[in-house]
Amino acid sequence: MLEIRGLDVWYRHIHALDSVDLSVRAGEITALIGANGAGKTSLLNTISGLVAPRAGSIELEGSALSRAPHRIVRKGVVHVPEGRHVFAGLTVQENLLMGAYTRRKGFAGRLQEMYRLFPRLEERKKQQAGTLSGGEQQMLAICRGLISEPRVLLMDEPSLGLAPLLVREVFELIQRIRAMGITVLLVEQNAMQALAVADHAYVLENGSVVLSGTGGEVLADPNVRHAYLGAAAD
Amino acid sequence: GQREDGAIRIGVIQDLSGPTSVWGNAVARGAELAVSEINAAGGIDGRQVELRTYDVRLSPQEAITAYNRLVDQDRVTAIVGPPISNIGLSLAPVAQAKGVPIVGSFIDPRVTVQPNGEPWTNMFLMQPSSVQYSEIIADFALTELGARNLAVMYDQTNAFSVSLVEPFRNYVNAHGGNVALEVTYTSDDRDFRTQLSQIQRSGADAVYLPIYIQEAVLTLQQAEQVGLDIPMIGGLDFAPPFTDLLPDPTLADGIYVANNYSDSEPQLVDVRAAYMDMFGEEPINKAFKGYDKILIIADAIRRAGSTEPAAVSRAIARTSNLRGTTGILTISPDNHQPVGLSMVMYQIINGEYSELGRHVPESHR
Amino acid sequence: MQGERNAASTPPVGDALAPGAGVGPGSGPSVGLGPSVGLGPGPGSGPEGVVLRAEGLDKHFGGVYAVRNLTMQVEQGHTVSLIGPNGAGKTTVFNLLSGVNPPDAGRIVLAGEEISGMPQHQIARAGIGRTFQNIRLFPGLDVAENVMLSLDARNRYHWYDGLLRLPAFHREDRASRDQLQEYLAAVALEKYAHSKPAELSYGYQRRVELARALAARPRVLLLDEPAAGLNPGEVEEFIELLERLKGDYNLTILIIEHRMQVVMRMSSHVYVMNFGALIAEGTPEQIQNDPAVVSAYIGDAHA
Amino acid sequence: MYFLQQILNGLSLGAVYSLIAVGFALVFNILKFSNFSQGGLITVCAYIGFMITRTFGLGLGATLALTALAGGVIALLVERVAFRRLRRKNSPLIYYFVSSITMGILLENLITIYFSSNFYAFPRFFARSTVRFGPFFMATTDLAMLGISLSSLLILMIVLYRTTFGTAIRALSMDMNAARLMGINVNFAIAGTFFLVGVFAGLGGVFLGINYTLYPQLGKLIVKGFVASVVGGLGNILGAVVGAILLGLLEVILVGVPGIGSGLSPVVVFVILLVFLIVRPQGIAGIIVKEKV
Amino acid sequence: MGYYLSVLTFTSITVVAITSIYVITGLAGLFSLGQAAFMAVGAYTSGILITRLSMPFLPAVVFGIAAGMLAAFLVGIPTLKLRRDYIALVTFGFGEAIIAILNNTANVTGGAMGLVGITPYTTTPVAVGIAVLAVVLARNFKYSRFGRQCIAVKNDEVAAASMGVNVAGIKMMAFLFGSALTALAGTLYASYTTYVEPGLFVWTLSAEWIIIVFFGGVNSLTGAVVAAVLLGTLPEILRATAEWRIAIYSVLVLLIINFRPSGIFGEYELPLWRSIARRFRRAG
Ligand SMILES: Nc1ncnc2c1ncn2[C@@H]1O[C@H](COP(=O)(O)OP(=O)(O)OP(=O)(O)O)[C@@H](O)[C@H]1O
Ligand SMILES: Nc1ncnc2c1ncn2[C@@H]1O[C@H](COP(=O)(O)OP(=O)(O)OP(=O)(O)O)[C@@H](O)[C@H]1O
Ligand SMILES: [Mg+2]
Ligand SMILES: [Mg+2]
Repeated sequence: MLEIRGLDVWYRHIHALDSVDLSVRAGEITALIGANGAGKTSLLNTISGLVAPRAGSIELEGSALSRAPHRIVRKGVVHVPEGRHVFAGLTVQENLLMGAYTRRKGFAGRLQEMYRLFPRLEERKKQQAGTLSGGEQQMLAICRGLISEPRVLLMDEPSLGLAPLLVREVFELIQRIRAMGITVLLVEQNAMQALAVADHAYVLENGSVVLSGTGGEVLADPNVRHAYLGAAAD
Repeated sequence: GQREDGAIRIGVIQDLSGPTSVWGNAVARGAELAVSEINAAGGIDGRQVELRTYDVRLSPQEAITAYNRLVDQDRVTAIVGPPISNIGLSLAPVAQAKGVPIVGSFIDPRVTVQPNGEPWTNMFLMQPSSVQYSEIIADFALTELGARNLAVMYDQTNAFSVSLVEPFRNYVNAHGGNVALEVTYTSDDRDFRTQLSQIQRSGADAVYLPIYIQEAVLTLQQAEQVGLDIPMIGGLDFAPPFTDLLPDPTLADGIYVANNYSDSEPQLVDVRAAYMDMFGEEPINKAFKGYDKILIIADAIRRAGSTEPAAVSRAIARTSNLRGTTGILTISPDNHQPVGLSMVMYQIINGEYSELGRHVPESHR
Repeated sequence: MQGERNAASTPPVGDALAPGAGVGPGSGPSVGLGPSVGLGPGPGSGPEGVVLRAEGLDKHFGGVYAVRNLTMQVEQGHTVSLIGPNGAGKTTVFNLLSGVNPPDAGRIVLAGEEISGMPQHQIARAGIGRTFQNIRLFPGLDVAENVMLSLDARNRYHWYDGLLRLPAFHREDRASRDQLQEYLAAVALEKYAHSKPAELSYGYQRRVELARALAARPRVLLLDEPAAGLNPGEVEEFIELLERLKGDYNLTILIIEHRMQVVMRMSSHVYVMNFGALIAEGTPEQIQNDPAVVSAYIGDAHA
Repeated sequence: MYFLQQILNGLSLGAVYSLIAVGFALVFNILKFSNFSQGGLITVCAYIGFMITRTFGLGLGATLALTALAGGVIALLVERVAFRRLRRKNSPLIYYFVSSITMGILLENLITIYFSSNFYAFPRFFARSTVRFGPFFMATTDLAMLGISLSSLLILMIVLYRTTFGTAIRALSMDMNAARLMGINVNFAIAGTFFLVGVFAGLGGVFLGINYTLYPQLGKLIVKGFVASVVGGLGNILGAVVGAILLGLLEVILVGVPGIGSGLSPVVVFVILLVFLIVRPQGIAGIIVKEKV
Repeated sequence: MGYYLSVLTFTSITVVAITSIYVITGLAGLFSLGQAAFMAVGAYTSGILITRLSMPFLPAVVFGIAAGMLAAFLVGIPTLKLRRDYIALVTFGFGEAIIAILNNTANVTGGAMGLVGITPYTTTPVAVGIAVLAVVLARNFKYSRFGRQCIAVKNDEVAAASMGVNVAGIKMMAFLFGSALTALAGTLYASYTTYVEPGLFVWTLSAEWIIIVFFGGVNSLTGAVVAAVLLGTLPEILRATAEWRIAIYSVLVLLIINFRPSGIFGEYELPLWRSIARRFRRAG
C-alpha cells in the first residue's frame, strides 16, 4: 500500500532519518518501534507532508504521494499526531467535524459511531477540547482521525497518557480498525502490545531501520526484548 | 565656500514624504523651476546653479543631519527651508553655529528671533509671520466683516495652528472685538461636529479657522451637517485647490480666504504656465514660495558678489524691494521677517474665488 | 545565604532532618513550629513525617467537578502515587498543589506552612516542584539554561549585582554553574547542554523537565506522567534513575502515572481517584487487588 | 436633545471605527496578530476607488464593488509577500506583527510617492449629505457605513460559526499543522480570509476617502480599529464592532465635556481603558479560557 | 565632519533606545507601543529642568530617568498583570495620553509649539559613551538570572512561576530597566537637538524601534545594536533617493523578516558578549 524508499530527513544539522526503506501492506497493522529520538515521529511527519524529505520516495499504491498535507489526506492517508494536537478552542464535536473535513457526507452517522466508541467524548461534546484531560484529548485525537474513514491511518503513540484500561481498549480498537479494512502504521512505546497486534514490524535506531519482520519475529528477537521490552517482557 | 568656477550649490530641506509632503514637494518643485529659469538665463554671474534636495519627513532629527550634510558634504551656499516651523525651530541653533543661511516660510516668529530679541543670524522668513498674518485676518474680520464676537477653532497639536491663535486673540481684543469661544481638536481627530455645535451655540458672528487643508475640508462638510452657517475666515490652507477637494464646491460659499498672492497679478502668469509645463500640474501656493525663496537667495548672491554663506546671509538680511511672485519682498534686518507684506483676501462664491483685494491693517503700513 | 548555597551544592545527604535547608526564603520554620501550624488533628496528619498535606480540596470548572473533597498526604522521603482513569482530576490536583489554580475550598499545608492561596512562585519557592503532563520547557533557553532557571530562584544576588557584575554576582553564578553540571549529569544530558528543547525528541525533553524540577530542590516533587512516551525498557531505566536520584537528593515524590510498572515498583502508598474523588488508597498490593480500582482503572485482564 | 444628537454623532464616528475594526478583528481572530498593514491597505483602496470614479465616472455602488474586489486582490498580494513565508517557517506571531507594520509603512509610502504632490477628493455621491430624523441628523455616508459594517459583521459571524469552512478557519487558527492533517488547505483558507479582509478594506477605504478626503496617512485611523478590537475582546468580531461604537461614543462625548475637550480626551480614554481592562479583563465580548495546564 | 558626528550622535541615541526595546520586547516579550512616550518623559523632564531651572546636565538626566521609571512603574502596576495582548494597547493608550498632557500644559512644556532653547549638553563623546554603557548594562542583564527569568516568562508564564519565578515582578523589573534606558535616550535627545515637541514621540516611533529589534534578531542583543546602527544610518545613506528611501527601507525589512525570520543575527551574540556563556560551558 505504502512504499517508502531511501528516505532521508534532515533538520538543519540533525540527520533524523537515514535512507529508510519501509513498506506498509494493505489491510495490515505495521508497527514501528524504537527508542526516544530514533526518528519515528519524523517518519510519520514526512509521510503526511509536514516535513519535507531531502531524498527518497513515498508511493501510495504504486503512484507517488503528493507532498501537500491536504492532498495526502484526500488520498485517504490520515495522521493522528503525537501529543494529540486537538483544536483547543473548538468543542469536541467541532474537532470531530474537522476530522471529517474531507468527507462530510455521512458525518452524523459516523459521529454517533465515535461516541459509541468513547462515551466520555459524548458527555463532553460541547466542552472546549483544550480543557479536556490528557487522556480525553487522546481519545478525541484518535476519533478525529478515524472519522474520515481513512484508508491508511498513521498513529503516533496513541496510547500515550491513557489509563491501562483504555490502553487495552485502544489496542483492541486498532485491531478493529484493521478489521474495517483500514491499513495502520502504528508507532508505539508500548512495544510488547504493539508487536502483539502487529502483522509486520520495523525497529528504528538512530534514523535507520535495524530490524524488520512479522510482529512475532521481532518480538522474539533477543536484542529487541532486551532494549525495548525490559523486565516486563520476562 | 565652494570653488569659484564650479556651479553654485543651493540646498533644499523639505518633507518629501510624511504627512506634509504635498507642501514639501510643491516648495521643492517651485525651487526647481526657479533654478532652471535662472540657469537658462545664464546662471548667477555666469555660474550655473545646482540644487541638492533632501527629504526630512517632518523630523527635526533628520533636518539637523540634512542641514549638516548640506553644509559639510555638499558645501552649499544657502538653503531653501520648509514651511514647517518645528523644523525651523530645531534648525535655528545649528544654523547659528554653522553659518549657512536658511530661507523658509516658517511662520512662528521664534524661528527668526531669539528669546533675547536678536534675530537668529542665519534664519530668514519670506512670508508674513504668524503675528502679521493673524493680525491681517483679525483686522479684516473687524473692519471689513464688522464682526465683533469671534470664535476660533484650531488644532491644539499643531504648532502652525497654535501659533496663529494668540496674536489673533490679542489683536481682536485690542481693537474692540471679543473672542467669544476657542475650541480645539487634535490632529488625529476626524470628527469636529461637537466643536462646531459649540460654536453655533456660542452665538459668534464669525469663526476663524487657522487649520490645515484636510481638516478644513472636514470642517465645511460637517458644518453643513450641523447647520453652522456663519462667516468663516480661513488661512492659507483655504487657498486653491481647496475648493476642488470639497465634494461640492458650493459648500465653501461665504468663506473668506487669505492668500499670499493674487491670481490676477501679472507676475504670476508666466510662472504658473512654466510650472504646469514642467510638472504637469497646477501649482499650489507653496510652489510660488519655493520659487521666491530661490529668487531671494539668487538676489543675495548677486548683491554679495560671493558664494560665501556668511556674505550671502548678510545680503539676505538686506533684501529690499525684490519683486517675487508673492509680492514685493523686503526683509527687515532687525527680525529677519518680511516688512509690509499684505495678504490678498478672497471670498468664495459659487465655488469660485472672488478677489477682494490686498488687505493691510493700519498698524502694518 | 552562604549556608543555603552550600547545602545545595553538596549532595545533601542529611537534608531530611533539616527541611529548611536548600530552599528559598520563608521556607524554614523550625521543626518545633511545624506540626501545629494549621494542621488539624485528623488521622495521619501527624508529626514530622508528613511534609505535604491537602485537606478537603474542591475544584470545579463550570459544571465539571474536577476535584472534590480530596484529602491526601505525603510523608518525608516517600514516593506516593496518584492514579485514576483519564479525566479523573489528577492533573488538577497537581495544579492545586502547585498553585497554578487556586482551590475552591480546602487547605494545603507544606511542612507546617499553609500554602493554599499563596501565589504560584511563592509556592514553588516554599518547596513544591513539578513537571508537566504536556511538556513545558522554555524554547528560548537551551537545556542548560532551562535547568539554570530553577537554580536562579535560589540565587540571592541583587539587580545591581547583576547589572554591574559585582562580586556577589560572580560568586553565586559560579556556584550555580557547578550545580548545573551535577543536575545535567544526573539525567545524562551533559551532551545536550547547549541544544534547544525543540531539537530534542520527546523522551529527552522529559528528562530536561525532570532535571529542571530537581534543580529547584523541592521538598516535594510532583511528577505528572514522567514515564509517558517511554518504552518498557526505558521505563525500567527511568525507574532506576528515579530511585537513584531519590537516594542522592533525598526526594519526596508524588507521582501521577498510568504505567503500572512504575506505580507498583516505586510507591509506598497509592491514592486512586475517579470523578474527582478518592475511591481507594493503600499500598500497591492493596490497590492492585481492590475490585473498585480494578474495574474502574486497571481492568481485570491485568496481571 | 443636544445629548441625543451627540449620541448620533458618536454612532457615526463609531461606524467609521467599526468598519476598520471588523477587518482588524478578523485577522486577529484567525492569525492571532494585530494586522497593522490594514491601515496601508485601506489607504491604497481609497486611492484606487478614487481613480476608478475619476477614470470611469462610476457611481457609488459600482465604485464600492470594484474597489472591494481590488482590495481583495491586493490583500492576497499582501498576504503572499508579508505573511506566507513566515507561516512556512513557523515563525512566532510577533514576526507577523512586525511584518504587518512594515507592510503598512511600505503601502503608505508608495501612495506618497505616486500621489503626494497633490490633494484629491471624491465627488459627492449622495444628493443629501445628511439624513434627518426630526430634529436629529446623521451623515448619509456614516449611515451607509454603519449599515455595511453591521451587515458584514453578520455575514462573517455566519461564515465563521455556522459553516464547516468557517470552523476550519478557526481550527487552523489554533493549530496549523493539525489543521493540515485534517485535510484543510491552510494556504487557501488563509488566502480566503485575507481576500475578505481586503474587501472590507476596500469598502472602508472608499468611505473613509469620501468622509475625510484622500491623503497618504488616511490609514492612521487603523489604531482606532486596534483599540476597538482589543477592547472588544481580542479577535471577537462582534466585540470589536461593539468596542468601535463605544469608542466613537466616548470620544464624541468627551469632546463635549468642559475641561476635557478633544485635547485631554486621550488621557481620559486611557484611564477608562485601564479601569475597564482591570475590571473586565476578557474584553467586552470575550470569555476567559484559562489555559489548561 | 560635523555631519558624520551628528549622524553618529543620533545613532548612539537610537542605540540606547533600541537597547531598551531589546530588554522589554526581546527579553521579556512585552510589546510596548508607547515606549516613545517614556522617551518624551525623559526628554521633557530634563529639558524643563534645564531651561526653566537652569539645572546642570547630570542631575537633569538623573531626574529624567527617575521620571521615566516612575511613569513605567505607574503604568506597569495595573498593566503587567493583564493578559499579554493588552500590554500593547495600554502602553499605546499611555503614549497618546502623555502626548495629550504635553500639548495641554503649554505654559510649562510649550505645547505643540515645542520646548525650545534646551542647552546642548549632549556632545558626540557623551552620546557614544552612554550608548556603550547602555549596551553593556543590557548584556549584563541578559546573562544574569534576571535575563533568564525574562526569557522564561516570555516563553511560558505558568511553567516559569512553577519554577519559582515571580512573573509579575520580573516583568516589572524589565519594564523599569527598559524604560529607564528609554528615558535616558530622551534626555540625550533633548540636549542634542535643543528642541522637543510632543509630535516627535508618537506610537509609530515605538513601532519603528520594534522593527529595528526584529530586523537584527529579537533574540540577539548584538543583532539589535547592529540593526540600530544599520537602520539608523540607512536613511542617511539613502538620502539621495529622497522620497523612495522609506519604501526601500521597508522592502529591506520585509526581505529580512521573510528570508531570515529570526533577524540578521538570529540568536548569535558577539563572542565577547558570550564570554559568560562560554565560561559556563568550560565549567562542565
Ligand atoms: N523540529 C526539529 N528540529 C530539530 N531536530 C528535530 C526536530 N524534530 C525532531 N528532531 C530530532 O530528530 C530526531 C528524531 O526525532 P523524532 O521526534 O522523530 O523521534 P521519535 O522516534 O519520535 O522519538 P520519541 O519516541 O521520543 O517521540 C531526534 O534526534 C530529534 O532531536
Ligand atoms: N481549565 C479547565 N477548564 C474546564 N475543564 C477542565 C479544566 N481543567 C480540567 N478540566 C476537566 O477536569 C477533569 C479532570 O482533568 P485532569 O486533567 O485533572 O484529569 P487527569 O486525571 O489528569 O486525566 P489524564 O490522566 O487523562 O491526564 C477533566 O474532565 C477535564 O476536562
Ligand atoms: Mg515521537
Ligand atoms: Mg493529567
